[in-house]
Amino acid sequence: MVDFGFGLVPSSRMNLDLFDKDKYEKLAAIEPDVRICMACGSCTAVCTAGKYSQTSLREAIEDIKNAKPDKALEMLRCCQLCGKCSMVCPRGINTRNLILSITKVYSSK
Amino acid sequence: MIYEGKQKIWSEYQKEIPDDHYFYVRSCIRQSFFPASEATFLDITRNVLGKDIFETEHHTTCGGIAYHSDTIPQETVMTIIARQFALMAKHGYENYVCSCITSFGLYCETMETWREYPELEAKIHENLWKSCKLEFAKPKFLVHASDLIYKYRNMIAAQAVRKLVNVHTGEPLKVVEHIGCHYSKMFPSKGVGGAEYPYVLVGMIEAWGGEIVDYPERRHCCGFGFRQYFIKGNRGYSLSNTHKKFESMEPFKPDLIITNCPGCPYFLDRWQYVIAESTGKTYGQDGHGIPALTYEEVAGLVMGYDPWDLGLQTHQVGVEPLLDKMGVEYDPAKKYLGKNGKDLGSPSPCACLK
Amino acid sequence: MKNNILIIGGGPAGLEASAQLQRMGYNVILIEKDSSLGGHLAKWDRLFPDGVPADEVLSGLIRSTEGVKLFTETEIRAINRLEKSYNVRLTNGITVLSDAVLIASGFDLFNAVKKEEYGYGIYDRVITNADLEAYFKTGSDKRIDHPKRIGFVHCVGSRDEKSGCRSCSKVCCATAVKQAIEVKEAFPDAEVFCFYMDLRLFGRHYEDLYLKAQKEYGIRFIRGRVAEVSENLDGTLIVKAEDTVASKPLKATLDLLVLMSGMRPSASGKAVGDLLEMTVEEDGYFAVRSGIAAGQRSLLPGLFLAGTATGPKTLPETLADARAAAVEIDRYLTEIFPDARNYKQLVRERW
Amino acid sequence: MTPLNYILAVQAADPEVIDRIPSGYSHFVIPFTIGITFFLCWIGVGCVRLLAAIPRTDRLRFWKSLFIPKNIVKNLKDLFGDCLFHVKIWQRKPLLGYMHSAIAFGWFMIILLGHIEVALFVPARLNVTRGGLFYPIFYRYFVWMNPGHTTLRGSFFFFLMDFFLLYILTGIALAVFKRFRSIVLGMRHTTKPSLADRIALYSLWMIFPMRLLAESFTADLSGGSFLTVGVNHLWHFLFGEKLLFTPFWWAYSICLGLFFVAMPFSRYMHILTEVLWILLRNAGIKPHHPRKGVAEAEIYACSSCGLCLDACPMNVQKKNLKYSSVYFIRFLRRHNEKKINAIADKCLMCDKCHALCPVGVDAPALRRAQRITVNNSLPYEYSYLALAGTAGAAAGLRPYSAAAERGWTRPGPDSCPADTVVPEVLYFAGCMTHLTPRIIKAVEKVFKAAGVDYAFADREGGICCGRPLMLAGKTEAAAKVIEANKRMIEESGCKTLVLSCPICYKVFKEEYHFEGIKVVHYTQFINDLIASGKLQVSKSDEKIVYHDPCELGRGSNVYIEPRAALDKVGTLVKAAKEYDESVCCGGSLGSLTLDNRDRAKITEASLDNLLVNDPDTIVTACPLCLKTFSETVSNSKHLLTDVKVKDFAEMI
Repeated sequence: MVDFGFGLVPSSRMNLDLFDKDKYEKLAAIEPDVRICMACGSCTAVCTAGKYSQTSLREAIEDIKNAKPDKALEMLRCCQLCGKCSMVCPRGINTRNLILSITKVYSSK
Repeated sequence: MIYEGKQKIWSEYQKEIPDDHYFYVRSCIRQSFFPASEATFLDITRNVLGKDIFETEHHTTCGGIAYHSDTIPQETVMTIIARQFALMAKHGYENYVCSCITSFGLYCETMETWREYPELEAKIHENLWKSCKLEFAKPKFLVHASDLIYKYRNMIAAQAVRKLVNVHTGEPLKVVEHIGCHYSKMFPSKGVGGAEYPYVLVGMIEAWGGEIVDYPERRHCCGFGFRQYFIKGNRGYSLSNTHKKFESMEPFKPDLIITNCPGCPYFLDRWQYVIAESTGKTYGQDGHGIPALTYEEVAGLVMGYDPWDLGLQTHQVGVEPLLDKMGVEYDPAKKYLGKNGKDLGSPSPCACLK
Repeated sequence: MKNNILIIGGGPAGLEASAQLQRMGYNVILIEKDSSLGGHLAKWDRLFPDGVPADEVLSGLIRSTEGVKLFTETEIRAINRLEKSYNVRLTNGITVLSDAVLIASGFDLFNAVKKEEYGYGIYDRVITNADLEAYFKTGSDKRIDHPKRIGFVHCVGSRDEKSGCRSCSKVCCATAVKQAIEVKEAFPDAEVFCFYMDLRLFGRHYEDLYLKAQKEYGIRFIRGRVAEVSENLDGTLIVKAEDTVASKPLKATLDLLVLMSGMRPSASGKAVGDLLEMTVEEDGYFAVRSGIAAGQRSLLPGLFLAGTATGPKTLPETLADARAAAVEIDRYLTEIFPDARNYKQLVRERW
Repeated sequence: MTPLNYILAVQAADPEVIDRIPSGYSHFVIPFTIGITFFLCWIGVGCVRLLAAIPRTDRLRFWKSLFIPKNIVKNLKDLFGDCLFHVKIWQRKPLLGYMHSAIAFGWFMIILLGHIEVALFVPARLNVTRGGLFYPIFYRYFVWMNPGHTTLRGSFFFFLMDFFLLYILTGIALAVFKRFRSIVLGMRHTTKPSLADRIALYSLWMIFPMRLLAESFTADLSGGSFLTVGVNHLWHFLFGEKLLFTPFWWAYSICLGLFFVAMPFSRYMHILTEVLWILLRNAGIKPHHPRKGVAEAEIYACSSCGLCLDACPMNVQKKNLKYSSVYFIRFLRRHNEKKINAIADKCLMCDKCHALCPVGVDAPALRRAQRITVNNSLPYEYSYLALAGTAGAAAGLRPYSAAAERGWTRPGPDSCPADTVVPEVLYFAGCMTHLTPRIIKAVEKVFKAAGVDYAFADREGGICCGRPLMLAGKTEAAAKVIEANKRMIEESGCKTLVLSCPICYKVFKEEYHFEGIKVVHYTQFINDLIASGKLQVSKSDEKIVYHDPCELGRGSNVYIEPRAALDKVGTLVKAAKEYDESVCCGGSLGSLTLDNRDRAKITEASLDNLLVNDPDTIVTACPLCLKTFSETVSNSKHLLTDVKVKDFAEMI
C-alpha cells in the first residue's frame, strides 16, 4: 500500500442504523425512565462530578440513543452517585439506577 | 423514485439559453488537466454545429480559485471579472459562456451582488477604468458551457454514431451525473433543473441513450473544496468526501461518471487511484475504476471522436473497459503518443487499480 | 327583518359560526367551494390530544347547522360593497345581498413538493401528515408497507423563510406526536423518530401526549431539522440531520418518512380577499382590526374573519374563534348596522 | 385400671416410677427419631459449613467471644430475652409476645423438665444407646406411676409439665387465631407461608394437642396433673374403661418427626439459627457476603414473622409489599438471583425493619452486601478526585492556606483574612444541601449569631461524601471518595466538622475515622450552642413536629438533641410514629429502583404520620427530607393544609 501522507478520515456523523435495539430494550426493561428524558440538562448542571470532569447523564442517554455506548460510559464513569440529579430531574427520572443500569448493560460486551 | 416528480421539478427550473453567438472563456484547471475537452467543445460547437463561439487569448483567470482560497478580496475578483466582460463587449458579444463552474458560480455571485448593491458595481466600473482604462457591460445571458451542450444535446444525438449503450448487452449504460457545487447550489434558478435534481447533465445522458443513476450521496461535493485540497494536511478530508460518494454509488454499479466542473472529474478520477493504492478498494468491475469523464468527452465519444484525441489517456482510471462496452474502436498502441506521433512515455503501473 | 349573513367556507369555523348565527335568528348563507363540508377536518382520522374521531366532531358540527342555507361547489364570482351591505354574486348564479360577511376560508396545507430536499413526490416512501391521516382512514397506501423504521419531520414549510413561512403552524408538533403514537400502534415493531426543532406542545394534555409517546411507545425525539433525504437502491431512505442536542450530524436509514406539512394561507381565501381588496399581512394571512381585542374584525366594516384565515389555530381555537365572530357579527348588526343616519360615525367609533 | 396387655415387671422396692417397658422402646418412636436425627445432622453440617465460610479472623473472634465474661452475660441475656421470652415482641405487641414466648419458652421448659424428670427418676435412660434420643420425649409412655408412691417431687413435676403444656397450648391457640385474624394481634400484614412453612406450621400446631391427647390417654398409668388427669377422666367418661392410647403416641411422634424434617426448609429454622446469629452478632461479626457465613446465620435467623412488613414504608402500596425484608431473606434462602436483586435495589434503606426486627436481622446490611456483589465491580474513573482534593497539598501550602486555595471563605466583616487562621469549626454542607440553599443560609445565620469561628468547606461545591456510593454497593469507589474528602478535611486543621446532611454525617462518623476531629451533626452542634448559652433562643407557641431523618435517627442514633433544641423554640407535638419508628420521607437515596410515583405515595404517608397532631410546622434536619416534604406539601393532596416545612436551623 502506498502512503500518500494523508488518508481517509473517520466521519463524525452518527449512524442511527448502528443503534443496538436489543441492548437498549434490555436497559429500558431494568430502568424504563431512560425513555422519558427530555434533554433539559438539569442533571448535568448540578452534577457534583461534573465540576471536575466531563460527566453528563443527559449526554449519556443521548449517546446511547445515538449508537455511541462507549461515549455514554465515558460520560458516567466519574459519577459519584450523589443523587443531586435525581432531586432536580423534572421528569422524576430515577437517575442513579439509570446510571448504574447503563454501566451494567453497556459495560458488558 | 418517481420520475414524474422529477420532471415536475425540472419544468420549474428552466433557464433561457440563446442558441448562438457566444463569448467563450476557458477554465484554468481544465486547460491544464483536460485540454482536449475545451478543444472538443469548440470543435463540436463551431465545426460540427456551425455556431459562432468567439474566444480571445486576452482573457485571464476569473480569480475564483484565489478568491475561494481567501487570498484575494472580493473587489479584486470582481474587477478581474469586469475586465472579462469588457473584452466581451469590445468584441460585440452579449452572451457569455464559460468553461469553468467555479467561474460560472463566481459570475453569478458577482452579478447578483451588483444587483443587490449597485454602488459596488459602480465602484468596479471605477476600478476597471483606473486599472485598465476599460468600460464593461454585463452580459445579457450568462451560461455555462455544459448549458450549451445541454441545449445542443439533441443535435448532437442526431449526429451521433453510437449511444451510451452497452453494445454487448444492448442495455443502456448506467451513468452517474455529478454537477459542480457552484453550478446551481448557490443560485438554484441559474442552473438547468435547479440544485436538488440538476437536469443539465441528465438531459445529455437521456438524449444520448444512457440511464441515470440516483445514488444517495449524489448531492455531495467531489471533495475538491479548494483549501481542503491545496493544503496537504487537509487532503484527508478531500479524500474522505470522495470516498463517501463512491461508497454510496458502488451498489448501483455505474459504468461511467459524467461531470461538468473542472475539479470534479479530476478528483473523482485521481482519488479513486489514491483510495485503491492506499486501501486496496476499487469501485469498477474486476478491479477497475469508474471512469469520470467531462461532458465534452462523452459528447465526443458518442459523435465518434478518437478517444485519444479526446484526451482520455489523461485519466488515471483506465477508460478501456468503457470504450469496450460502448464499442468504440481504439488503438492501444497510440494511447501515449503525442499529437506529433512521438511517444510521450507511459505512466508507471498501479499496484491495485487496473 | 332578518339580516342576511354570508359565510364563506364550510370548514369547522364556517360551520360553527353558521350554527351560532342561525341560533341567534339570522338568515345564514354558507358557501363552500368543495362538494362536501368539513374542509381539512373531513380528511382527518383522529384528533389530538385525545384521539377523538374527526368524523364525530364534524358530524356534530354539521348537525348543528340545520336551517342554514348551504351552497356547496359554490364560489364567489363578484362582490360589490354597497353603502352598508355587500352584493355578492355566486358561481351558481344566485346573488345575495348580505349585511355581514364572514370569511372562514381556512388554510392550505403546505405543498411538501416545494421542500425539494425531502423528495416528496419523488421518493416512493416519503408521505405527508395528510397522506398518513388518509391511510389511517382508509387503511391503504401502497407507500406504507410494514415499515420498520419511520421518521417524522416537524416544521415542513413552517419556520422556514426559504419555503415562504417564517412562523410556526402551531398544530404540527402535536399532530406529529399523535401520528407517531398511532403509527407505532399500527406497527408495534417499528422504531419511530421525530425530528423537531422545538417541541411546541403548549396545550392542555399535550405534554402528557409527549410523555406517553416517549414512555409507552418508545418514540425517539431528535432535536434537529432533517436537511437531506436520499433514496437507496432498495427504496429505503437515508435521512440526514443534526442532533443539535448532541451537536453531531447524524444519518438514519428509514422505511417511511412523514412530512409534517404546515399551514399556509388558503389560496381560494386569498382570491376572495382580492375581490374585496382586503389587507393581507406579510405572512399571507388576513389582517385583523386588533390581534388582541378584535381578532375577528377585518379592516373593512361588516367583514368578519374566523378560524385559520387569520393564522394557524388548533381546532378548539378555531371553534372558539368562530363563536367569537358570531358574537361580533351580532353586535355589529344590532348596534351599528341598523342606525342608518349615524352609520358612518358609528363605524368610525366602534369598528 | 391396669390395661391387660401390659405385664408389669416386678419391682423390688417401691419406686415412685416404674420402667413400664423394660426395652425402653416402642415402634412409634421411629418417626420422631428419624426426624430428630435428620434435623440434628442438618444443624451440625450447617453450623460447620457456616463457620467455615466466615473469614478466619472473624472465626477466631467468634470462639474468643464465647469466653469473654461480658459477652457471656450478654449472650445469655439475649438468648433468653430474644429466643425464649421474645422481649422485643412483648414490648411492641404484648399479645404477640405472649404467643411467641408461650411456644418458645413453654416448649423449652417442657424439654428441659422432661429431661430433668428422666434424670431424676430413670437416669440410665439418658444414655443415647438406651434411647436417650427419644426416651425423655416420650417419658410418660414408658413409665408407670406406682400408685400411692407419688411424692411431692413427682407431683411438682407433674404440675409443671401440665402447666407448661397448657401455657404452650394457649400460645398455639393464639397462633391459630392469628393465622386467620392477624390484625387482632397488631399486625396489618403477614407473610405468605411456603409449602415447607405450612407443613412445619401445621405439624407444630398439632404437636402439643397430640401431646395432650397422648399424655392424657396414658395419664392413669404414667400420672399427670390437673390437665392431663382431668382430660383422662373425660376420656374414661366418654370411652369407658379401656383406652386405646398407642395411636395418639404415634400421632404425637409423627407430628414431631414431620416438624423436624420440615423445619430446616421452613421459617421455623429461625428458632435455632437465631441462637447462632445472636452469638455471632454479639461477637461483632459483620456479613461480607449476602448469603455466606454470618449472613447465612442471619438469613436463617429470620422467623418470617412479618413485623418488617408493617415497618416498611413501601407498604403504602400493596404491590410493593413484596420488596419487604422478609421476602428478601426468603429469596436469599432460595437463591433466586433475579428476585434478590430486584428486592435489594428497591429498598429505601431507612433501616426501620432492622430497628423493629425481633431477632435483630440487619436486612439493609444484607441488601447492601447484595448490591456490592452486583455493583462494586462496575467501572469508574476517579483520578480527578486527586485534583479536587489535594490542590493545597500539591502546592506545598500550609493547611490553612490550602483552605484558602480551595476558596473556603470565612464570613463576617471583622474576621481576619482567610489565610491567617486555622478554622476551629469546618462546615461541610454536602451535595444535597446545595440544592436547599435555605439550610446553608440558616446555618450560617445561626453560626454568626452564636459567634462561631468557622469556615465553609464546600461553599463552591465539593465532592460527595461517599455514602450514596456505599448505599449503592460501590464500596471500593466510595473508599476513593472518602479518601479524597478525608485528606481535604484533615488539611484544613479544623477541630470540629459540622454537617448538615445526615447522609454525610453517618458516613463521616462511621467510615472516615478522623483523629482529633470531632464529627457532629448540626442539630447536635446547635443544641450544644444553645445549652452552653452561646446561642440565645426564644420560645414561641408554634406547634412543631419533628421528623427523624432515617440516616440521623435510626442510622446514627441522634434523636434527643434536635428535639431538645426545638423544645426551646416552639412546642413539640408528637407524630403518630416517632424515633426509631419514624416513617421515611420517601426521598431516600437508599433505593435504587423505586420510581417517582411510588416515592410520592411514601411521602404522603410520611406526611400523614407527621400531621396527626395538627402541627403548624414540620421540622426536619435533612436536605433530602426537606426538599421532598416541601415539594409534596405544595402539591395536590396536601394543598389544603397550610403546614410549613422548615429546616432545623431555620427554625432555630
